[in-house]
Amino acid sequence: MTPSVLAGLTGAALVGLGFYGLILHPHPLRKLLAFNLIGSGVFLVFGIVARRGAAAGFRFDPVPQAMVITGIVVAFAASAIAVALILRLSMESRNVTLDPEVWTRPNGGGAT
Amino acid sequence: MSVLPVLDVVLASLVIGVALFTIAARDLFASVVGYVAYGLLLAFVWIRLYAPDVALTEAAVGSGVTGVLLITAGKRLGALKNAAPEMRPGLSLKILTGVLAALVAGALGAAILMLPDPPPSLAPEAAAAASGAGAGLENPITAVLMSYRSFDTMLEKIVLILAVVGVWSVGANKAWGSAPAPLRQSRPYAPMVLLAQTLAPVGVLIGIHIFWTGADAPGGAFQGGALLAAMWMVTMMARLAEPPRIDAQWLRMAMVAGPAVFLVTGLAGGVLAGSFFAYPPGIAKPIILAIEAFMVLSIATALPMLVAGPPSERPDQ
Amino acid sequence: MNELLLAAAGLIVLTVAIGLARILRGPTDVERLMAVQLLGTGGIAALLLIAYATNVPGVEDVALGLALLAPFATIAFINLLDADQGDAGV
Amino acid sequence: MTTLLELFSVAAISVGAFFFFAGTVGLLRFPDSLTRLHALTKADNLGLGLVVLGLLPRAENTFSALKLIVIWALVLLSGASTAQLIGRALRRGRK
Repeated sequence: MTPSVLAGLTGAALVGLGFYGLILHPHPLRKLLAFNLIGSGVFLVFGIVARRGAAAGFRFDPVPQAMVITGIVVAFAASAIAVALILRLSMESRNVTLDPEVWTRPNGGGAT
Repeated sequence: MSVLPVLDVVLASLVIGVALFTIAARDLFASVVGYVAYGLLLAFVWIRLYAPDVALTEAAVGSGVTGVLLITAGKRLGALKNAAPEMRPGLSLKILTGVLAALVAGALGAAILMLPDPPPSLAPEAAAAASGAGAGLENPITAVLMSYRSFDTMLEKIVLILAVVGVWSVGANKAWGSAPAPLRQSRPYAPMVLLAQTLAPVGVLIGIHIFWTGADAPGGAFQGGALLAAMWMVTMMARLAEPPRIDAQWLRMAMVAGPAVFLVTGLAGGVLAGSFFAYPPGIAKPIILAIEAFMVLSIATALPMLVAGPPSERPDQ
Repeated sequence: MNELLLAAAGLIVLTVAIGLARILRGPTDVERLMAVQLLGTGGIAALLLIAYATNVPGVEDVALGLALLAPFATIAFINLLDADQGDAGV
Repeated sequence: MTTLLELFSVAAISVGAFFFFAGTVGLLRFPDSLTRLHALTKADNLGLGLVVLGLLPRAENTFSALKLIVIWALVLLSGASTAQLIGRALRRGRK
């Protein structure tokens, strides 16, 4: 197995793990963390596409690699917005949850 | 070269192991610590894929700055002292999700094993962009970012600014214009101050070095800017500096400078060199470096503002 | 000689990886921090060794960036711990 | 490169790797947090330091050599001060 295929399979496993955590964790920040795992797994899969596309004297295909670099920064920006939203949401409800039932329950949350 | 394959397998299993830990850890703190370690390990994987540029970005942004963002958020959430209602998922849901996740991972793995051979590649085009139009950039990644896909890079800077605007706008109405909460609650502590005072100047130098070598060697505006951002955050975390008011004129100018200069140069290229985002032959490299310098400025100011969060009237609660 | 450098790098990565067990076992958060710090330093050493053994350009600069970022997350974690314990400033 | 320098290089790198090994063993086996911190700082300062020392004769030019030394200096600085911070967090946590 070449290093790139190994890295690609690692990426696939990371996507699976992140997917699991994203669905099952009740805590919103943990969901965000799991989401970031999915993101880095996808980047890794993208990275091996870059590694396989070695041509024209390069050891890699620079185009996907450059896109991964911008992708990492954009993923961070998205995480920052998500964090800001989570903080505001929990400040409004005094509750750290995304559970819709907490929001519809009387006295359970929402604006007080 | 019999060591390297073993190293690869060890590295891959470590990455998956630490990722498992971040998902399974009981408390948020442990899982964020795990995530930082995970980012470092991923950086090593990127080195093995011959991508030092990506490795540096992953270590700086993916691991370091994201880790600080999550831990700061955890602190502010913890300050609410109102724990989430326990809603542990039931066993059947766990199994169902596990099967679903395994299916997704399996499908992706199968797709990787069935990738076409020979692989399609845009490397020749990138090579043309690196040497074409008098660019003379030795680093193909920088050539792709600044020449071949320059429009994407500019829009990506705009995304950063939009994200900052988004973060600012979830703050309370009456707090608008004031500064975000400080990154450390209590008074500074001497060793931390010493560390920040020594680290920051050296770090700024290294950040500029990495930006400057980016034209010809791994490095560039993203990595250099991220390091500078990290250094600014170190000074804020040690209370040597406080987050600036969000209506500060210089802050907004600095954040807009990158995409603005990029866009103006692109439009000028449309007039002078014949097409949008074309650089006049001969002086392409100095122009690209000038744009990148402003991009460094924008990244170095935008990332810390994203971590600092929305403006708050009072010092942190 | 290069084989030797790679072997040293492999050894360092392997031991540091075993040290990551501290992340799992804890028992306190501070121990987890230590394991991450060991991973960072060991990673820098391994990167330098690999850089000199394989002549991949730019790996040195990555090591430089890692050295710069090593205390970064640690400071944030320490700030959190201080906040948790109701800091008096000492 | 002379044989003597080569020998020195190999010796320094091996001892450096040994310190990483020792630091890891300490981190895993020592009984309490402060002793573990002690083991960690040894690996940080001496392990990386010796590896850098061993690589110095192999540096291609002064600039790469300088980079190696800067890396070591940075890790020394951050290792020493974060050890202080961690130690303080431990002491306060116990009270």
